[in-house]
Parts: sequence; structure tokens; C-alpha cells
Amino acid sequence: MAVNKVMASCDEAVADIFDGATVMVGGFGSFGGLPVNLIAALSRLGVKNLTLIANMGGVGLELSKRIKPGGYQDLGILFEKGQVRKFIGSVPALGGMPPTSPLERQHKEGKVEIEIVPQGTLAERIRCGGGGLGGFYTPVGVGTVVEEGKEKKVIGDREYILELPLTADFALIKAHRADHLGNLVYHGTARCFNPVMAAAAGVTIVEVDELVPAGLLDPETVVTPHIFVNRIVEVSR
Amino acid sequence: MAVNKVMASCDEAVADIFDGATVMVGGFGSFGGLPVNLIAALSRLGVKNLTLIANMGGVGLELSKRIKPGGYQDLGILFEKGQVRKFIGSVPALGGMPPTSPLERQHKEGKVEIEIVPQGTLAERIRCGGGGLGGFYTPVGVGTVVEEGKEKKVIGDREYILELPLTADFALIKAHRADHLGNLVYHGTARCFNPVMAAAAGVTIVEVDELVPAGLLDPETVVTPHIFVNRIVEVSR
Amino acid sequence: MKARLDESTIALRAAREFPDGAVVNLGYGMPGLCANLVPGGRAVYFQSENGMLGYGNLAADEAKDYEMINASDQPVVALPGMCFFDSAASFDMIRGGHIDIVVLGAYQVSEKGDLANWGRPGRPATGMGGGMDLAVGAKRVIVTMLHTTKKGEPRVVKRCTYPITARHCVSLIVTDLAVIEVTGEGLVLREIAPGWTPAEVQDLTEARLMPADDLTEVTL
Amino acid sequence: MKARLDESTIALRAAREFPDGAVVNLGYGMPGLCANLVPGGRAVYFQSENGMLGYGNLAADEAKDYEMINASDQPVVALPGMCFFDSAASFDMIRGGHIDIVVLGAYQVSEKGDLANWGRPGRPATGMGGGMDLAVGAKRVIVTMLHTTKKGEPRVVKRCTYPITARHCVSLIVTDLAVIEVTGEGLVLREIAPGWTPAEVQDLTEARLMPADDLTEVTL
Repeated sequence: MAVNKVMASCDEAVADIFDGATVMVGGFGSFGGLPVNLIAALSRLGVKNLTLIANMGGVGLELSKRIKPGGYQDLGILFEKGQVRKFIGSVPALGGMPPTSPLERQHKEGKVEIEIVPQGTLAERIRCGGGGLGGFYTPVGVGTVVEEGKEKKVIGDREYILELPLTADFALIKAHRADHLGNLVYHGTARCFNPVMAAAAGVTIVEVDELVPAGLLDPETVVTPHIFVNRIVEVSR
Repeated sequence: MAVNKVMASCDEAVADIFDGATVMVGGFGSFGGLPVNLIAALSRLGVKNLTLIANMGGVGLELSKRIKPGGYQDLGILFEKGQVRKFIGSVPALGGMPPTSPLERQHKEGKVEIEIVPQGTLAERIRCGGGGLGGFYTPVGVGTVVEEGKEKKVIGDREYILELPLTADFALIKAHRADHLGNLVYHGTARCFNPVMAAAAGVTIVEVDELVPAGLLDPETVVTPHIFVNRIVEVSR
Repeated sequence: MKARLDESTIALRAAREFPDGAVVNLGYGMPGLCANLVPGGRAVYFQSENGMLGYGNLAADEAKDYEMINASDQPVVALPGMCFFDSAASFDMIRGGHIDIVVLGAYQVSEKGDLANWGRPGRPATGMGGGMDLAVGAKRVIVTMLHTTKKGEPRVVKRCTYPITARHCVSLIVTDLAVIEVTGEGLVLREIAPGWTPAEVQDLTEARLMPADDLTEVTL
Repeated sequence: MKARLDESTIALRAAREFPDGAVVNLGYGMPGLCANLVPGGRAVYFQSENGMLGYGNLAADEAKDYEMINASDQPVVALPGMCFFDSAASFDMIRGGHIDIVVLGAYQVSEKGDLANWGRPGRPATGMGGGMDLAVGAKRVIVTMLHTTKKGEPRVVKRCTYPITARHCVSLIVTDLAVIEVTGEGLVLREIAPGWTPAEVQDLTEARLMPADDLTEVTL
């Protein structure tokens, strides 16, 4: 008998995320592909000292209300509540915005540590973690602050730096549809970091627009195979 | 105006493969996913001193006629004609068969050099080549002949060996359908090595069961984006 | 000569090790038979390294589709919820520890759980295929093999003389004579073929076997 | 004050560099405008690092779909033959040299083609996004930016004082005053905004500019 992965609510799905956990959060920016309902549930859960691995640090509810009436439920809300100890990602805060994002403020106050990683290196480090590799050499970051403290090696006639894998206790991701086994398909640019994170976490939790019986997704189109998915919440929109 | 990538025949598509070229060939074994018509065209072309990168070395026409009336058009036919100088792959010859495959005979006679690579490492080295990485550390092969001559490193509490990227002048691959731009979808287990090789060669040549106008493939289902494909031949079956 | 278990029975015994919900990869040859022998009531998801997850039984001859084959080139039956992926993604799955069990054939297994299953002396052109990745990456490695070679030489040995696939990787050995567990203390003889004694099996084994306190006949 | 080119004109000039069949990535901000400004008769395939290839114009407000956005969070229009992929595949494309041209914004470009486009002094929490990967991986890097800061400080400099994105990567700089080519011999002033003289542009430039023999007005 297949395990039941379907959860009744996002709150149920994130209930065992613990103080000090490392959590990957899918998506790209503040929009499509971001598991906003799982993020909101994690905020309600109130756990602290999290290490977050995500592409962007988010804008937060307060600041985003100036842009959109209801505001964004992006990663910013976790910084607003002081739940995060460390952020690993490619855009903690947008340079083009005033330095008022919750992450940037918390960082200034010394409450959040930041590890900045080029976006492609971030994707590859996560893939590396999910794929059991020990690390990889990339030319990206050579001659910049990114190379500081890292091993460098010349291979062929080019200089590379060694980057190490990333894994997490939990991944919160967003997909378009899941079948009951946990196979996932995405929609448009909402794919982004979600598939790589699904494979790199101990427990992967997905929110989907629609849940369908196994066999209703075309096997040729499945992007994330079900073995990477532990919990599914349907959040109709 | 989009470039015309559609070729009239496999012979036309492979015509500029040159003596001494490095050629990746997709597929897995002797069946589905193998670009048999492009292989046959390469055999007819008669170029020599090729370096072949492929999962398996093939059985060849002569030997396979004992299994199937018409025989297989697998990589073996290139070894039968003495066109290959070096083979890089995970299964040059099957240990369970008598030592009579064309590759194994040519190797015994000192005419073909062999580099044996674990299958996952082969896939990853090719992906690495297509993705511009300098190399990666894998735990696979530690404590075996595969580690000989390679750099070893302990990362965390585990031992890894450094593996380097593979690229090629040409890749011959098989897909199910292409659109006129060169976007590809595959069918079943015929996907295998084809998508990774498509990205790692200077010129990628694909044979497909069916060619359709751009826009007729669901954008969510495209596996190989068109920028990796240079030439398309429709081979109806 | 006493009867030994046949290949189907060996595979049937190995398949009993698959827990409900397990993700399992089956190696070349005898292990492939396990696909048809999953104990009733258990959902097992078979992964094949050529890029497929969730296939069913080996296909009957008349239903063969050569774009639906396992890594042993055997056509298999589609099941609801299955999916396909490329070789790089497949080995990320394998290397990344996402496969619960792999069943592999072997030439030799050592008392330390070293596996030799790909190369043979005098055959430098044979390759390991996905065997090394699977032996290193799967959470549990089960070997199915005949207990001795055709010439009667032991395959469960002190040290492998054939080329190594991976060190310290095998958990359980299922042969036509015995079921042997690889432990930190050595090889434990857990089950034995009907009509055989531990001493008779030890005579055909180079490594020392420690009969388990609860040693039984092979149970299916 | 003399007129300078506006952002649309800078983007239009940059888009003239896209040859037929080019694969192009557009960076954050001004470069995004290039999507709507491709010269007629040319097929250009826009890649966006969040995982999309072959999109069309920026979408009109009423057609916005937030699961169809470029890497600047701007909704775009679907085109036949487009496709989607994940972030790892997207950066394989970028790092692997499969992008012909990237157009990036910048804080500073040095006379050696060093690019500084992500960090600002006193803002340690800003990040480079995909900028480093793009600057290293694309075959040709075009920068679009204003020639000077709001305070009138030059952005085309001898050495970057802002954090570096990548060394020796920029091929062409398009500003509101000039089109400058980065060569092994230094910066060549190729085109100049209408009404401006080379000396006037040099005055607003820290690095030395070598006026080309065939220096022209900016041509669109």
C-alpha cells in the first residue's frame, strides 16, 4: 500500500519543523513558484534560529503592502518575525531598493548571518547535495569576493573554485499539480528552484494547485519523481 | 528568420564529421534511444580514428544477426569497419557474452583504446562538459581501479575522486519528436543519455520519429531546448 | 547431488526483503526477476538506471516495446504513476541515496562486504555499467548469485580476486544455498537451503560463516 | 545641459547588436527593455535565468501572468517554440557557453572590461543573483548604463571600486553618451550621442577613450 502523503493543511504539513532546522524554500522572487502558503504556515509555527536556503530574501508583508494591497507572503515575513539565524542565497536584498527589507535590517542589527552565493552556483550546490556529489569546480566567482576562503584549481587553461553541496532538513516547494504518489509538474517560470530543492532535503513538502490520482499525469511530463516528495498540500486558487 | 536545421537525410546530416573527430552517441544499449540511422550514415561515411563516447560498445551487425534477422545497427558496426581509435563508456563489451564483440576484438588486437567510466560518472562528466564546470568529486569508484591516476579528496568524512568534464565535436542522438526550431521530446526509456549529450557537443545532430511545426510541442514538456540542437533528420518508422 | 535453489527462488527470497513503499533498483540478470515477485500487499517502486521509475512486471513477449525497457534490455509493463528521466537525473537519484535497495549479481563477495561484479580476469573490455554507482549509492545492497562457480569455486570469499565494484557495500547475500548477512563481526549464516547442513555450506565457502542462533531453512 | 539618450534609446542601440538567430539573456532593469526592441526580420531567442527560453515582448498590464515572468519579475508574452526548465538546467545553459549575448546593467566598467554590477559599498546584504554566472558564461557581454552617477561621477573607470562581478568580461558598453568597445588595447569610442564631442565624453570618463577612426553618431 502506498504511503499517504496528502496533508489536510499547510500547518499540518510543516508542524515538525524544529528550532534550528535548515529549510530550503523554492521559487525565485516574490511571485510564481514561491510556496507562499507553506511560508505563512512556517511563520505561524513560530520556530526560530532557522537557516534558510533560497534564491531571494524577500520583501516582507509590511514593505510589500506599499506595492500590493494584501502584501506578499514571501520569505520576508520570516525575517520580520525574527525566525531566521542565517540566510544562504543569491539575492538577500535588492540593491535597487532602499535598505529596508526585513532581512537587510536584521543583518544590520547583527541578528542574521548572510552567505551570498551566485545563483547558478546556488542551484548547482543544491543539485550536488541531492545527487550525492562531494563538490564541483566552477569558473563563476573567480577574481571576486566569492572566491575568498575557497580552494582554487587550474584545470586545462582555466581557473576554477571549489563549491560544496547544500542539503537541508526540509524543503518547502510549490508545484502546479501532484498525483497522489507525489509526482509533480510545474507551470511556466514557477519551476525555477523547486525541482532541485525537492531532491536535496530530508523532508520535502509541496503545495500544489491541484491534486490528481496517480496515472493522470503523463509520465513523459513529470518533472519531479515522487520519491523526492514526502508531503503534499492542495491549495486551490 | 530562424535558421533551417532540417536535413534531407542522415547522410547529409553527418557529412562533415571528420577523421579524428570526437563523437558522442546517445542511447543506452542496442535498442530504444540509439540513433541507429545516424550510426549507419556515419559508417557509410567511412571516416576513421574516431573517439566515441557512448554508454555501450555495441554488438555489431555480424554478431547480432544470430539474435535478430536483420542484425543491429548499433555502435558495433563502427568497430567492425575499424573506424574507431578510442572508446569512452561504461560497458565496452558485455561480460556475460563471449569475447567476440567487434570492440573487444579490436581492443585485443591493440587497435582500439578503452576508457571505462562508471555509468553515473559518465552521465555527470558529460553534463559537466555541457554546463561549463571544471570537474566534480564523486564517491563512486573509490577503492577500485577507477580511482587510479585521479586526485582524491576527503570532504566531510567521506572520500571522493575528481572526475573531469567530457565534450565532443559532434553528438548523434535520437528523440521522439522535434519541432522545426529543434526542441525535443523523447519517448519512454529512449531518453537516457540523449539529453545530456545534446548539450555537450559542438554540433548536435538528432534523428526523430516525427517533425512538427514550432508551437505544437507543449512548452512544459520539452526536454531538450532547441539551442542545443543543430541538425534534425526525420526518419519515419 | 543435493538440490539447490533455482534462480526464481533466489529472486523470490531477495524480493521478500523489499518493505512496503521501497524504491528498488534491480541489476543485470537474475535480479531482474524480482520485478515479478514482490510480496502481495506491498507497493514497491522499481527504478531503472536508464531513466525510469515505477514500472511493473517484465513484459510478455507479445507486448514488447523497446522504448520501455529496463537496464537489462528487458521490456517491462507500464504502471500508473510511473515517470521517465535522463541518465544524469537517474544517477543523481542513485548516488544521492534516494534508492532504498539495489539487488545486484556478483562474481564474488568478501567477508567485509566488498563486491566484485563487473570485471573478469582476461576480459579488460568489460565495464561496470551502473554497478559502481548503485553499490555506492543505494541504502542497502543485496546480492543474488550462485554460491559457487561452474567449476565449484567459492564466490563468498575472504578477499575478492576479481576487480572490485565497491568496498564494504553488501548487506545481504542470497545464493542457491544460503542467506548470509554481512555484519561488523563477519558473515552470519541466517538461512540455509532445504536438506543442507551449515558444515556443507561452509565447505563451499571460503570466508568463515557464523551460523545464526536462529538459523532456519530458507523461507519464502 | 545637452540632451542624453534615454533608457529606451540605449536599449534600442544595444538590441541592434543581436544577430539573427542569437540566444540572448537580458539583465535586471534597463536591459529588459531590449525584449521589445529587436530589429525587424531577426529571430532572437530570449533566455531568462529563472528557467525560460524563447519568450516574446514584455506583457501589457492586462495580460499579466505571474508564472510567466522574466528574471526581473516582469510578465512576458508566450511565443510558439518556447520552453521551460529548472534553475540548474538554466545555469548549465549559461555557464556552458550556450548564451550568445547577455545585456547587463552596471555600476562600473573598467578599462580592462572588469564589470561591477551587483554590490554597493555599505550594502553588504545585496547579492549578485545570476550576474556572475552570466558575465562569465555568455559569449558576449554588453553593458547598458548611464555614463555617470547621479552625482556626476564616471562609471567607465580605470579600476572598479565597487565589488567585481567578473574580470575581463565586457565587450561593449552602451551609455546615454556613447558606445564604447573594450579591446586588448583599451577602450575604443565607437559612437557618440548627437551633439556631443569626444572631448566632452572623455571629461565624464575616468578611463582613457580612444576615438575610433570611423567614429559616428549613435546609430539606431
